[in-house]
Formats: sequence, C-alpha cells, structure tokens
Amino acid sequence: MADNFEPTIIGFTCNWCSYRAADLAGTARMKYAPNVRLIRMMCSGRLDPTFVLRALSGGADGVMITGCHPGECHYIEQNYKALRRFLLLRRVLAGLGIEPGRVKLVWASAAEGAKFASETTLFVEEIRKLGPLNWGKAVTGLENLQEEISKFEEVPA
Amino acid sequence: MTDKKLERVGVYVCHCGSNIAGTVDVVDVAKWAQEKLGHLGVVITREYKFMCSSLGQELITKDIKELGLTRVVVAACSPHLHEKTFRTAAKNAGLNPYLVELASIREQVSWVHTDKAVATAKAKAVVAGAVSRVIENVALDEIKVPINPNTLIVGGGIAGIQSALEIANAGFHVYLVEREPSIGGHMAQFDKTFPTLDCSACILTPRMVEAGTHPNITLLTWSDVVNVAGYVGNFHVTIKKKARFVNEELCTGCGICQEKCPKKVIDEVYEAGLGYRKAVYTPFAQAVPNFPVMDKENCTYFIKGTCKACEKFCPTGAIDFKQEDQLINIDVGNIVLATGYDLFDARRVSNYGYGRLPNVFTSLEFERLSNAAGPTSGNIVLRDGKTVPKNVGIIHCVGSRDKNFNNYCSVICCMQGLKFAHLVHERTGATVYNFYIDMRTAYKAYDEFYQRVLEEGTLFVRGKVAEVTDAARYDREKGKLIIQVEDTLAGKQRRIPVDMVILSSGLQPRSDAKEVGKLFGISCSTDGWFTEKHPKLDPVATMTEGIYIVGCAQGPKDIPSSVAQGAAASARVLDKILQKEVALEPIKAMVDKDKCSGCRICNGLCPFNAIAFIADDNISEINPALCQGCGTCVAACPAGAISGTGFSDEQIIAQIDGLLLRNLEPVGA
Amino acid sequence: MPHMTDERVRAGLAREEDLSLLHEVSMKTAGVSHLEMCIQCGTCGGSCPVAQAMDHTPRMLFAMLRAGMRDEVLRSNTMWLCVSCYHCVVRCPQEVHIADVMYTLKSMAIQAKLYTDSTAPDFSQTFIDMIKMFGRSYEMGLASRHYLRHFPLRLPGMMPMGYGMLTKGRMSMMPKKIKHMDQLKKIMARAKQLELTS
Amino acid sequence: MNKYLFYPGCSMESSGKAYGDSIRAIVEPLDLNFEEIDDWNCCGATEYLGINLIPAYSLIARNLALAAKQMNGTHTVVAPCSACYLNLAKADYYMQERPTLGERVNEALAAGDLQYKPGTLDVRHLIDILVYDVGLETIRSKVVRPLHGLKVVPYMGCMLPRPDYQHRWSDHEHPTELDDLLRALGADVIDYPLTTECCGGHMTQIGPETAFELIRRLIADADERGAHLMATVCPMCQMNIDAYQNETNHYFGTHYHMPVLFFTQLMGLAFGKEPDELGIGLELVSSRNALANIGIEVPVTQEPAGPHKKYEGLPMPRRWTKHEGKEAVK
Repeated sequence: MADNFEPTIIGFTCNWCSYRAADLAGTARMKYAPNVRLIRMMCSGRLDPTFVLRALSGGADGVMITGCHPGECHYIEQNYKALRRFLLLRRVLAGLGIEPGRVKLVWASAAEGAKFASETTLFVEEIRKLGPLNWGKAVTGLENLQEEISKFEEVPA
Repeated sequence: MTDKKLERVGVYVCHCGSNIAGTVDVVDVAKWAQEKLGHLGVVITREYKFMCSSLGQELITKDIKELGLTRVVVAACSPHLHEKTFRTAAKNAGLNPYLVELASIREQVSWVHTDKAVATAKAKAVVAGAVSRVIENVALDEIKVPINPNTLIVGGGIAGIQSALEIANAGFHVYLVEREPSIGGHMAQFDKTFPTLDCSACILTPRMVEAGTHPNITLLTWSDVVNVAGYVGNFHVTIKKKARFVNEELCTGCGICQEKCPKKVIDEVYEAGLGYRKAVYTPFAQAVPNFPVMDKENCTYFIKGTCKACEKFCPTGAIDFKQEDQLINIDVGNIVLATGYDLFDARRVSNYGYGRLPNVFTSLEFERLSNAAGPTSGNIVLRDGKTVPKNVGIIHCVGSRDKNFNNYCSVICCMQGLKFAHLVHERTGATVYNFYIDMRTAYKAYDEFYQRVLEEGTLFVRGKVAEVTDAARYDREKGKLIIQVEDTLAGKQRRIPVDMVILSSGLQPRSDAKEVGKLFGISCSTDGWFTEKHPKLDPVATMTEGIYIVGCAQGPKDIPSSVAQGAAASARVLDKILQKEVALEPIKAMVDKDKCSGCRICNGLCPFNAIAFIADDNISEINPALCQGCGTCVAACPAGAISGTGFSDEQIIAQIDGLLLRNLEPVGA
Repeated sequence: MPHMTDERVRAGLAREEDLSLLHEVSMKTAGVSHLEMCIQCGTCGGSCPVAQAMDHTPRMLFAMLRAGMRDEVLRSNTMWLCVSCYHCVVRCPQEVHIADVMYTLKSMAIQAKLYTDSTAPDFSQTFIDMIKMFGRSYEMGLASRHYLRHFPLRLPGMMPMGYGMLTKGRMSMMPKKIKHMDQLKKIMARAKQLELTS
Repeated sequence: MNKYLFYPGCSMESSGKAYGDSIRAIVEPLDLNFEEIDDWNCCGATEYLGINLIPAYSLIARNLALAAKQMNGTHTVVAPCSACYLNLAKADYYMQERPTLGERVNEALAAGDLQYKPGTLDVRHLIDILVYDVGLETIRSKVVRPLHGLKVVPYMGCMLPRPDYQHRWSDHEHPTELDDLLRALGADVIDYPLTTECCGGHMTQIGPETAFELIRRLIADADERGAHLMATVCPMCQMNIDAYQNETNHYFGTHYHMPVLFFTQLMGLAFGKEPDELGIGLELVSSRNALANIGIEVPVTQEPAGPHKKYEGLPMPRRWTKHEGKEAVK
C-alpha cells in the first residue's frame, strides 16, 4: 500500500441536518480531513444506491452517507429508509467483492458540526487503512459484517 | 453523453475578502475552470472580491445579458446563505433562477482546511461538480399557494400574549392555545420584575384581560395541540380541549365551587408546590378566563363517587360531571410557538439540600413567598410558616453553567438573584449574601440595579457554592444552614451560617419540548431549546416555513426579550398574511405515467400521503401540494418512473462525476 | 540581555512565565484532565474538607498553573493535603479530574525535589517499597518505620493503639507475600520505563 | 448460586479482619459464591498514583488481568474495600478514556505475560451487589433478629459513591443504599448529612492533626444525632475512626465514644450469627454498650406519644434520587 495514499470520498448530505452540520463546522472553523467532497440532497431518503455504486466505480475510495438522527428526520421517517438501503447496500457491496467498510452511515444533526468534522476525519483514516479501491479484489472485513449490521439494526426502524 | 447543444456556462469564483482567498488560490481555480471545463460549455470564468456585493452581482447579470449565459455557477459560500441572492440576480437578468448553482468553497473548503494546495485542489473538484450539475438543471417555476390569514399561537405566557395581541390588533384572527387553566404563564407567578421592580401582576393582567376579551382572539385554555398537518399557509391543526367539568356558557366565575370544595391539594404549578388549591379551582384570582377547572385525579367525586359539593352550591348549575374532552379542528396559515420553559429541578444538585433541608427554597418558591397574593401573603418566612430569617444566602447558577446539569447560562438568574436580595433586604432587614461565579448584568438599567443592591449592603461572595449543610462543626453553626464556599477573591474557604437559602435555579427546555418539536416539524438544539433559522439574523423563524418560536421556547431570556420576540414573530406572520400567497420551492416528485408500472412500492413510502394509486389507470400519482420533495420515492421507484425536480438523478450523477473529475476531457478525446 | 533594574525584580517581572506547564500537567494526568476548562468558580476550594490547611486552594493552584508558576505550584502543600475524597471532582462544573491532577502534581514535585515537607512523599515511598517487596501492603512494617522516622515523639502515645491492634489480631507481625513476586517485579520494572508524556 | 470474582484487598487480612470474617459469615445465607482472584496483589491505595503513573496503573491492572483470566461464567469483580474498588474501577475506566494509558499499561503487563482489555470486567463494590443484585427483599427475608432500637448512622465514606465512573449510585452526596440496607435489617437509621464526608484517609499517617479534625467532625455529628454506633463499608474508614478515636479525643480534649462496625457485621447479627463469629470485639472503641441495646428483646421503637400535631408550615418538595422509581431501593 502506498504510504501517501490520499483517498477520495464522496459524501451525501441531507439539506436539513448534515449539510448544515458541515456549514456549522465551517462557521466554527473546525478543521477536518480534506478528502471528502459533498453532495447535497433534500433528504438521506433520496439516496439511490446506484449513486453510491456510480461514485465507487467512478474513482471514489469510499462513500459517506449522512442524515438526521433516527426520529429527527425533517420528513418524519425517511432516514429510516436510508438506513434500510444502507444495510442492503453493504451486503450488495460485499457480494461484489468490495469491503463494506467503504460505505459509512453517519447521523449528524444541524448542531453537530464537531461530530461531522470528527466522523469525516475518522472515516478518511478508515479508508486510508483499507487502501485504494480495487474492484474484484478479495474481500476483507467480511467476518465482522454480521456484527456490524446488527449494531445498526438495533436502531428501531 | 447527451448530444444536445452545449449550454453557455459562467463560473464566478468569490474571494470573500480573505475568507476564501486566504486558503484557496481563487485565481488558479478560475483559470483552471476555464481551461479544463471549457468543453462543457464554460464560456466565462471570473473571480471577484465579494460576489455577493452589488458590483459582484452586476458582473453576473451583465454576462447573462451580454454573453447569453444559460447556466451560472457561483463558487462562494454555503447555498443556505446566498443561494437566494444569486438566484434573484439571475432572475433579474432574465435567467430562470433554478439554472444557478452555488459551489460551497468557504464552509466546505477554505474554513475547514489549512493546506493551500490541498484546499485549492478540493475547490476545483467542487466547482467541477457544480458545473456538471448545473448543465443538467432545468428551468423551474415557483409554486404559489394562498395563505390562510388565521394564526395559531401555542402558549399563553407573556410572549404568546404579546404575539397574539399584535396580530389581533392588525385585524387578523388568532387562536391562542394554553395548556393550563389560565393564560399568564410564569410571569403571573412573580411578585416584582427586575430591574424596575414593577409589580408583575399590575403590568401583566391588563394584557391578559385584553387577550381574553379581544374579538379577534379565540382563547382555548386547558387545551393541547394534538396534531399538525399541512405546510406554510395551509396548516390543519387538531386541538384537544380537555374537559373542564364546568360549563363555560353558564359559569359566572363567582368562585363558590372553590370555596365549598372540601379537597385541598398542593398546587405544584402556580404555587410552585408551596401552597394549596382546591380540586376545583382557578389558579389565581385574576385568571383569564375566570372559569374554574376540575382536577379529575383529586376530585372526591371522581375518586369515591360521592361529594358533588360544588354542584350543590353552584348558583347557575354550571358544574357538569359528564363533560368530555373535545377535539377541535382549525386551519391556520402560520404558527407561533411560545411554549416557555421549565424550572431546573434543584433537587438534582443534592449538595444544596433542596428537598432534604426545609429552609432551602427555589427561585419560584421564593417568588410565591414574596408575592402578596402568595401562601404567606408576601411575608418572607422559613418553612415553618412563621420565623423571619435573619441571614439569607442566595446562590446563583443553580443547574446552569455546569456540565453535570445544564451547560448553558440561564441568563435571568443573576438579575433574579439581585432582585431577591433587594426584596429580602427591604422586607426583612436580614443580612443577605449573594454567591455568584460571574455577575452578568448586561442590558439597559440592569447594572444600575446591581449598584443599587450593592449600596443596600448585600454581601457578595465570588465563588460557586460547594454545599449547603446542617452538619454544624462549631457552636455558632448549630441550628443554621451552613453555606460552604471558596471566596475566590479572598482565596479562602468560608462557612457562612444562614437561616434561609434561595437557589436561583436555571431555566430548561420543557420536558416535552422534543415531542412538541416533532409535532410541529422543528428541531431542538443539543441543549433542547427549539432551533431558530439563524441565530443572529432570523431568531424567531425556524427551518420550517410558517412556524415561529418566541420567548423561552427558543432559549433562556427575560421578560423584555420575550415580549420583543413575540412582537417580532407577529411582524413576520403579518408579512406573510399580507402577501396573501406564498411561493413554495418547486422541489417536488413527479410520476411519468408512461413509465409507471403500477407496482405501488412508492405508495407506502410517503409519510405525507402525497402518493395516491389510481386504480383505473393502474398508476400512482403524486399530489404536488402535499409532496414535500424529500425524494425517497424517486430513489425507490424500480422503473425509474418518478423524477425529482431540483435533485434529479441526472443532476446528482453529473455532480458525482464532476466531483471525481471525470468530466475534464471530452469522451474519446 | 538588557540590564535588569531592581524595580523590575521587585515588581516580579523577572520571572519567566512557563506557559507549557498547564499542558505538561494535563498530559501527565491519567484520563482526560479537562484542566484547561477551569472557570475558576471555586467549587473545588469550597468543597475541600482540608482547604483551610492548604497553602493554595485547588482553584488557585490551577490559576498558578496557567500562569506558569512552576516552582510555586510544586512547592505548594495543596496536593499533599488532598485526601482523594472526590467531592470536588463530582461537583466540578467543568469536569476537571482534580484528584488525578493532584496525583500528577505530587509525582512532579517528587521528581523536581520541590516538596517542603517530606512526610507524605516518604510515606508513599515506604508504602510502595513494601508492595515491591511483598506484593501486599504490610501495615505493621509501614506504620513502625514511618512513625519512627517522622513522629518519633508520638510513638509512645500510639503504643496503646498499636498494642490493641496487635493483640486483637488486626495487625500481623509478619508480612503476607504473593506467589509470583517475580512476575510482579518484571511488570513494575517495565512500567517504570514507560511514562505518560503525550 | 451467584458467582462473583472476589478481590479482598490487603486490609481484609489485617486491620479489617472483622470485615473479612463477617463477609464470610453472610455469604452463605445469601447464596453468594465469591471466588478469590488467584495471587492478587495490593492495589497501591492512594499512595502509588502520586509517585509514578504507569507503574501505579500497572500494579492495579495486574489484578484486572488475573481476574479476566479467571472469568468463568461471570465478569463481575467484587471489592469490599472502597479504595480497592475505586482503584480497580478507575484503572478500567481511564485505560479506555486515555488509550495511550491503556497501551502503556498493557506493554508493562506483557513483561509478565499478562494483558487486559479495558471494559472486560465489571468492577463493583460489595454493597452494590447486596442492594442491587441480592436485593433488599431477600436480605429482609433472612433477618431473624431485627436490629430494632439500634440507632445507627450510615457512613458511606468518600471513595465509594465518587467519582462513580459507571453511574452505579443513587447519588454522589447523599446516597441511600446503606440507609436502605440498614433499614432492611430493622435498625433505626439516622439521617446523617456527613455520610460521604472524608475520614482523613492516609492523613492519619502523614498529617495526623488534619485527620483528627476530619474524624472529630464525623463522630461529633454522629454523637449529636444520638447514634449508638456508626456503620461503615470501608476498612480504611473503620480503621481511622476506630483506631484513631482515642487520639482524636486526646487532641481535642473531648470524650466521644462512637463505635464503628462494618455493615456486614450488623447484617450477620440480624441474620442470627454470634458476635465472635463476626469479629465483633476486634474494634478498639467497644461496641458492647451499643449492642446491649439490642441484647435480648428490643421493643419496636414507637412514635412519640400524644395527639398528632397539625403541621402549619409550608409543604416540602419530594426528595430526589437519581434512581427515582428503581425497584431495589424502597
């Protein structure tokens, strides 16, 4: 693995909370890793899994999906739908031979600029450890998948 | 790749003074966009000190007119700040406002990164993403809907009353909903108000009466909002009017029922637990409306099935044990939330002994104690009901500015503590100590009040009180409450024996603030207060159009600020009403009838019930008035039959490609 | 270097402010100290059961740490009087790990040899010497050695108590020893090489 | 049978012998299985932390590592001594909060072929197990000789309810666990405002005058409130107040006689055990007179006679506890 690997990450944000969290991180001049490029959507529920595949196939090493905390969705409950799609997507990715850890779901409210910044930096480090995305490479990290999935599934949906 | 004709795109990179230019090489970004994105149709790139200034906007409008631009990208700050500015500029130059995109290179780049080379590279990618996206944008028209001129105000404290009166006086109808039996809120419990020491009741009750009798105000007390549907201009609200067991048509407010009721109950709300009321009661003499309510939990008739003393003595036959809760549906255009605060539960600070040591009082208890209409007729006495204290300690910041409890400053407690010091001094002549961390007496005439209390001889100790105890170490402490504190200015620990301790408790969000927020579709901050649209420039609006927050619901504040906010929200509401209609963002989902297979997957996904299945045609249809534009159905449609305006698949995919710099060279080149 | 006038010295302006001190103490403290968050409210000084005997209240000590007064801080008796009752810790509105900072200051004072009264450091040292020898504490050895050294005049007064403890079987003449002293010694030897600095 | 790993601590074999004896006596009727951690070592009390950080935490962590090896159906470690409890809990907590500390400590442990992953064990104090696991109902059911008439001040000491990393206690300042337990034994529990004040800790060794003042405050207030004896949960507190009471009296010219017993000794008495089995008599300030109050037949204390006086004052708010509504505390 190259020592100076700088991952490229696409981040999907919700207009009401996580995009505003990113704005807040900016206004508060919090520093975080520069590897994430954001796309604004109205809601994490808008996330079509093909967007993620498009990003990964187009050169992104990881994808960060962010939305309102469970129960705080601006559209009442659509972030739960994002959660379901995210869980499914990770299984699909594993099937395609991609480490499921390349896609991450982060809840961040409009007040959580600091969380947005720290989660971003953390994710960049996680992707840095995974290295550049190679399609078809042997899958690693699958053994923990079930455990990871159950962690998310504890959230009442 | 589409083979449609190239758009003519203008890219404008803002310096934002040094805010962007300090970290991003804006000249390089502009130059790069010209060179690398030219094949996409970028015909002009410019960089300028402040794009949002009128000169900056002029650059854009001029180019639209002279160069025939069909798309505009402004690389500057967050779209939440200036999207509207640039869209309006485009509109003025004859370009559809939805053909303008903002690329956030300030909040997302220059302010959060330090390395100039890295930041510049990221800024280029963000611009490339925006250019790709804007090409896929389509012209949209705003959707106009009429505004219902009625307004709902939730909470009848001073902020809600003020807001209601302003709107009602302007000639529009207001529904004022209050969950307690009377309007008045916390202010009705106070004796004096700082810094002028006006009698609280004297300035409040005329307003209450005005609100209660105003022809444009429908007062709904002892009522809760149970459901809210719709959107700005067209909210449908359901209110539960709890059974009073008193017929309002017949009741004259004579008070005989209260007099005859044999059941005495500790009044936890109005008397702050320090006094009693009956099972049938009006919380206080000047209550508006003056009809009593019956407290079902405590009424002997409801518990044991006999008594009915109230019914027997009521001269107009107004008592009605069969009354039931009533649901009322109303339509309003705007909603103002004035739901107020809860007092911090001082029992949680167990080292201050409230709830364990009888002569430790909370601020609200002291308000009742010093109030002429209170349980002691305004005599400041210990909990035995008779002894006048000789020494009183007032502790500031109880539950506030403390990571163990509430992290924020509750704003009013310093002035409240000073007010108490004055009242104790004036009424009892006792020696008064005030214990504070920092004395915060900002605003008009507040510090002057501090000076006055100093002059009266109140003793000030700078230090957060460590504990209040009844464990005497020395004889002089026996039978007293001992306040143990570090006098930080003297650098020594002190133990000060007193007879009475008053805790200047902080304010905290209503215990149900989160649920209320959810009901109205607005959010709470980490501390639990309702979040305003902008902390400085839009403090009474929320992220949800048509919903406003005023008074302590938005954060701790004193009476003048609450009144100011109440009035401010009314101005915003009146502005909306007078516009008669409101423009909604045209971000909606639409079904392509030809592609829809009638699978109905989308039907269950919409929380707003905007999607209906038309059985006859075997297709689903979306009602644009109900659709909120979240896009969940767009992402879910297996046939790709649903498209979302403003955030279409084409736009997002183009932006992904752009952000990944896959759009730099034409395909096949 | 400009000539230092008497006035400057008298005004205390000659002292170098060691602004790294706060950070150093924070780094050497177990857990996250939150020391930089102190708002000087005095909750600690007010809560402390032994504050009256302290040269400086904990709050004042933290102000001195900020001001970089290394010598004055390390010479203070404050940390040596701390009884680790944690009243200040749970009451501190800023969640400063006050008791642990006191431990850090003790160890720094010992390393800099800046304590004025050797009773406490000696007691601690004797206590851990016993542990290093036996793996368990040895009250009889500890008490007799410590009292002989620091309070010889008190010993006669203490005799009845010691006698009582002995006759009632509450103090053993012989120390107890763990089985794997060798293992413990290896761990302690390795631990000594690894101090916390960052 | 409920199994727990047991960390007795050094004083259980010496100054706190009575504590050890009485714990052994109550374990069986309560159906508890305490399995001693093999070859445990001293936790370093409050002494080591002030000298070297990593060695201090390594010393504590050796015990955690040994206990983790011995986990077999339980991951709970019980410590009866407050200082031991705090040290073990603290090492576990800080090794997580400051990962560098955890790494260094594990590096040291590796020299002895040991390792400990913080968070593996649940460190709890004896009284926590008795009140929240065994439950007051069970304890009440084992009482054959209720301590009616014995006026006890519950003395929790400081290191037990604070800093409370795992939020186990009802309150940091006025916890009610010991009060509730003693009440379940039938004792007349006196509300003691100093219940979590400090006994002086190691100050009896390094600054006796300071310690004497702290001891004086405790016994003076207990005496003022009419207590027959104090009940404690910590061997250090017992040692200081008991063994140094005479000196304290001497220093201040006072004549207090305030026996201090371990709460487990009182439990044993209530369960019908004999005093010598429980180490009663090992205390230097004799509890003989105090216990004479419950010698043979002690009548249930009655409310003061006379008609119920009407209270004319202002009502009091309800008392607060963090565990409001929690079943065990009734």
